[in-house]
Amino acid sequence: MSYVQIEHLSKSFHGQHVLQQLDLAIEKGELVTLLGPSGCGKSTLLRILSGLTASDTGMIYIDGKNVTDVSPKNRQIGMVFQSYALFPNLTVSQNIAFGLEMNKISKTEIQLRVQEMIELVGLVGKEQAYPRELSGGQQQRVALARSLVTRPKVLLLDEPLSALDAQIRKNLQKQLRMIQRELNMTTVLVTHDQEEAMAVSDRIYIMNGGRIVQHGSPQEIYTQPRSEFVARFIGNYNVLTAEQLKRITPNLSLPAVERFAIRPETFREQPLAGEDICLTGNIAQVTMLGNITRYELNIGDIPVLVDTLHLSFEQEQIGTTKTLYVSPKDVIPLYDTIA
Amino acid sequence: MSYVQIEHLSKSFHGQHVLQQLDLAIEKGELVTLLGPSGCGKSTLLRILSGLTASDTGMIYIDGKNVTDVSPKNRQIGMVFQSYALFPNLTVSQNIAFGLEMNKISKTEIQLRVQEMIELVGLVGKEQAYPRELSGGQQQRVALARSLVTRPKVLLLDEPLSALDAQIRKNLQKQLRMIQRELNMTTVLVTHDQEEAMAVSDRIYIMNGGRIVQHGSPQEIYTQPRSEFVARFIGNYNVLTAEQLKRITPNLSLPAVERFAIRPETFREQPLAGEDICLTGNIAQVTMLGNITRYELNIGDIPVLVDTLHLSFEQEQIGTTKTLYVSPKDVIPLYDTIA
Amino acid sequence: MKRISLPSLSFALVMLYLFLPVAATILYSLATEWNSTVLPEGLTGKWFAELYADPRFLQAFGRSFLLSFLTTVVAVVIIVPAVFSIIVYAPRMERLVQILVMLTYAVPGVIMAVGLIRTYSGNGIPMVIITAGAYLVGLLPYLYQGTRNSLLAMQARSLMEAAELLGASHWQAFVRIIVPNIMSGIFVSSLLSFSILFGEFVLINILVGGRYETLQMYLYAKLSSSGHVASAITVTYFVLMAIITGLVVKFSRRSFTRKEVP
Amino acid sequence: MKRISLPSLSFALVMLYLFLPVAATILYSLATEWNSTVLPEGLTGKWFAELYADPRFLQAFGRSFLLSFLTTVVAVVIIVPAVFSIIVYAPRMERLVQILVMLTYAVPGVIMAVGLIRTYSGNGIPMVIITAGAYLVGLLPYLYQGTRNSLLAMQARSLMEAAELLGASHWQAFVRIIVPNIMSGIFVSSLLSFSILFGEFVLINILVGGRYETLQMYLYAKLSSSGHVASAITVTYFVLMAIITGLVVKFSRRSFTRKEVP
Repeated sequence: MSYVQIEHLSKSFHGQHVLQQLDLAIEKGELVTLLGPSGCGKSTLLRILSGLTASDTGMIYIDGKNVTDVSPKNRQIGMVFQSYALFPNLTVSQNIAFGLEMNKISKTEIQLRVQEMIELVGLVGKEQAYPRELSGGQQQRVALARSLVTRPKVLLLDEPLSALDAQIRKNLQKQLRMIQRELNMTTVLVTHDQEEAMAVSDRIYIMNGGRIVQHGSPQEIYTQPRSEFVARFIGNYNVLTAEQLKRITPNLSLPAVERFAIRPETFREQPLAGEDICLTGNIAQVTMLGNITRYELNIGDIPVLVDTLHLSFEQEQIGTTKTLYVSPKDVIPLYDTIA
Repeated sequence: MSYVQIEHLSKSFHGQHVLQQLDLAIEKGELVTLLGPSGCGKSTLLRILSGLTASDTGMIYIDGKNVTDVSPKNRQIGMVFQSYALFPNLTVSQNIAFGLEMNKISKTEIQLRVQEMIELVGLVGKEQAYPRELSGGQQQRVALARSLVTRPKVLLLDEPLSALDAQIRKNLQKQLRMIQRELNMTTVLVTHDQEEAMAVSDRIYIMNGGRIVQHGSPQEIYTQPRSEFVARFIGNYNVLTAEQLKRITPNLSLPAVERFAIRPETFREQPLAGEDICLTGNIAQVTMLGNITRYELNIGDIPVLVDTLHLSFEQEQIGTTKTLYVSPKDVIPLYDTIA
Repeated sequence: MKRISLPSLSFALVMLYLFLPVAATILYSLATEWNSTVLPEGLTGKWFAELYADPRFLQAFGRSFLLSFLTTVVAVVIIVPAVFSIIVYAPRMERLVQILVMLTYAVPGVIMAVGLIRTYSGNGIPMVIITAGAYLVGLLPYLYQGTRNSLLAMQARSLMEAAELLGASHWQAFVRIIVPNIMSGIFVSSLLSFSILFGEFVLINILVGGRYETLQMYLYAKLSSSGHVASAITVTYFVLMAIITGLVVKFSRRSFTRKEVP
Repeated sequence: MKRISLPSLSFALVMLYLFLPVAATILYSLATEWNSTVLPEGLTGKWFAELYADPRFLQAFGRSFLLSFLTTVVAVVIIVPAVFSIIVYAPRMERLVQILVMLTYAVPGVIMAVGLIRTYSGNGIPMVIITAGAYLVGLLPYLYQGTRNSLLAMQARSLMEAAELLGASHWQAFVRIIVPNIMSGIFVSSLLSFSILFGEFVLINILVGGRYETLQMYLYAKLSSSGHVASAITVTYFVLMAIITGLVVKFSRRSFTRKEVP
């Protein structure tokens, strides 16, 4: 049995199915992300895991113990809320110490552990500040410290970075991952940001409409999407019908599915191996996206996105004809038609 | 004189300088972006341009006319607010028609132009819907149509996409740019998202602390940042001190500045030309970011980020030694030490 | 969940505390005789018949209605645009207005009456008008709250700016955009104001007294002469208030502001 | 900007309308004689001296203070936890509570008195207690609003959940987190409640009358005998209310909730 195990979990609100027969397994020390568009049920799943919301059916096991009916205060779960939910009347130290006081830890040990945490999250010098005096990023780190100091079995993060600016968000992603690894903390992160999910996760569960539609390592999910939904949600995949693909590469033997996906970054100017598919098209649009230059190519009448690194050369001009190669193993058949 | 010209504009709130001696010029049909972190004054500049806020000093010319003291209703400016500010008591059609009615256009022409706009922004079938019945993306398109239908001289967009999910945001960016080009509409966009700015702009003005710190095409700004602030804000530039750079490439002759920036995507595995700088380091971390795989290399004790396209090969392992080449012209001297 | 029991219980107790007197009053207004028994000895409609046949009652009712209705209309016409101007164009004055609102809460009728008699009596203005003026100030808190909340919920400031940029004058924007959106909120506040004025007793009694007998004064007079008729008046009053409350509940649900997604 | 003139003007008029009577009352309380002249003929402190020497005044003041203070304390202790439970654990009941609040606004003192006399008189409970009970219900709207706004502003629900996940019981979370944060809001509502009760006249007069003479009743009695003394009472009252309003303004500024960035 895994460290955290969820079996056949269902939940309805006012007759609407929010979660449907979910199964989920998380190993000790893993950072698992629940990724999906808003309204897919990911936050509800997190709240059920914390005990703040009750499920309709299903079982939850943590560390081998059935906690399905255990109250939130006895589940040994740490949680960082989207709004941080810091206590406005307490200082940074007092916020972090709160959980330890509730668990009747001795004064001296509280002091020790709070100081340790403040150092870990880099808030030295802010001990006596009130939450309203901190920036968003600092508040987020207080929330993290407060939920970690009680040494919970599982840490839950509900879109913890969504309220922050892009620059700060990327910094905190890194810090978060570092701290999680250092403490070997079993962690569940909820987000709708696929870049964030790929940057920090050991494994990702992709959710849509209250179901898990695919799970695996970021690498697996990104390179082997099973459905059009995942292909479009996780990246900028070109999704082609079998008929379209047949038209541009008549000789390729394809599995009998309706749609195929090709990542825009797998196209290359030189063939790597003999069996590479050769495509020729006109450049219809060029967009510079920072480190990536994105070309929109018309191959026949089929528009295809191609990503290349943004190097120092001149960009190719609209209208130019371009020949590209793609390996047959980068043409991904999409098996699931639903979701 | 440019189509829109702003000269020596200053503004203080409660004794705090929000804008300091700004100069700005926008040509007819251009899409110019004001890009900067929150609090840099970009939204205030937009409000002054619209006439909703008065400036302390400075002049504004639109189409050769001094409009500094012209009231908002007579400036012929269209604006899309961050919150959309749709009229909740009016339907989509009525919202779009409002500006035309105020300008006493004939009933038949109003009908014609409203229908045209509804088709342009792709809201056919939603004419009789109320704003509350629309999704965020649809509301955004109504706001756009409403501000375009009066054929303003300048269109102002105040973070128009910031409330939307990533997927919808990218779609609407494209649509927005298409419509702007089709109508040849002089447009000023305010955003804090550098990717958005690069994807849609003809030119970008980067603001920080109430000043313009750099302006130019996305390509120019991205490849030739003048300061550390811009280098870090616009991309994931490696910023090295002259001393650090000297240590890893002792033979390179450098201009006499303190800091240099190197884009992570300009490193390559093969040298392109004889003068390319050769660097060798150990891989300290590998992160998959979708279409990009990011390596953190330690060259000596200096950490350097390297971006490569995410191809189908195995990722290189942490600890592996790697040799990379970078062209001397991709080592950008940072002249402005301030900002 | 077990937790709900505490509020449910206190809620039920409050309801009981409030509605026991209502039930007793209704019974008493229909009772022939009710002295030493738990329930009345018989039921009759004669108290109501007697009441509705009394021209003094009808006149008092009419006066109360007229005074409350006209004052409410005048208050809405004056206060709503003023609150709008403050919220949209001078939000920093809100603090001052809130203190003012607080003050009007803190000055009760009897105290107000002393000042008003001192200042305005004997200078030719009828005291009913003076009273209506005092009522106007008394309505300030209620109309201020209602108007303010409606305006903030609809983000009136952005809407005004948007309308202006589209070429509308302040007046056009106010009439075409603001008014339709705050209509239902204002209507609710007006009904509330009307019902508060309809029930006012102290000020009108001290300032005007028998010269302008309102429903409340009539009731006060009847209290000592016939408990049954007084109860019948009270029941009539309850029915009127039930209708108004029903209207309030109905209209406070109808609103153009965006529904929040749970 | 020119636009400000409209609200400024209406604000100034409202202030004048409110403060002219106050000024007149103050002058009258200090005037020796003031009949046909614009300003009084002379100033004197004798009306205040006379008032403060009257044991009936001091007793009436004490009774008003005691009744208002005790009722407010009891109301806070009962209503605040109930509102907290509803907002945090049963938000769907809010609708019902709002209708209840609306009803208590709509039921004026005289009407309430009729029902209360019918139901509770002659069963042994002193009418002062019955009156206090009615006051308690009357305070519901004010305390409900204050408590509700404080709780929503601090996102009480998330804070309770966060505290629970950190191992706190409901009671610990309420006492350690919720109470300190709503303290200043509750204090403001309590002062408001106190001042409203302190000024109440109708209910206590009808239900209890001369057996428990409050400040308002004393003032009412004095109105007919000596205008100068009545004015002196009113001025005393204003001073008390000014102090309370000052406290309210001071405490409504002190708040732990996050400052909004403009």
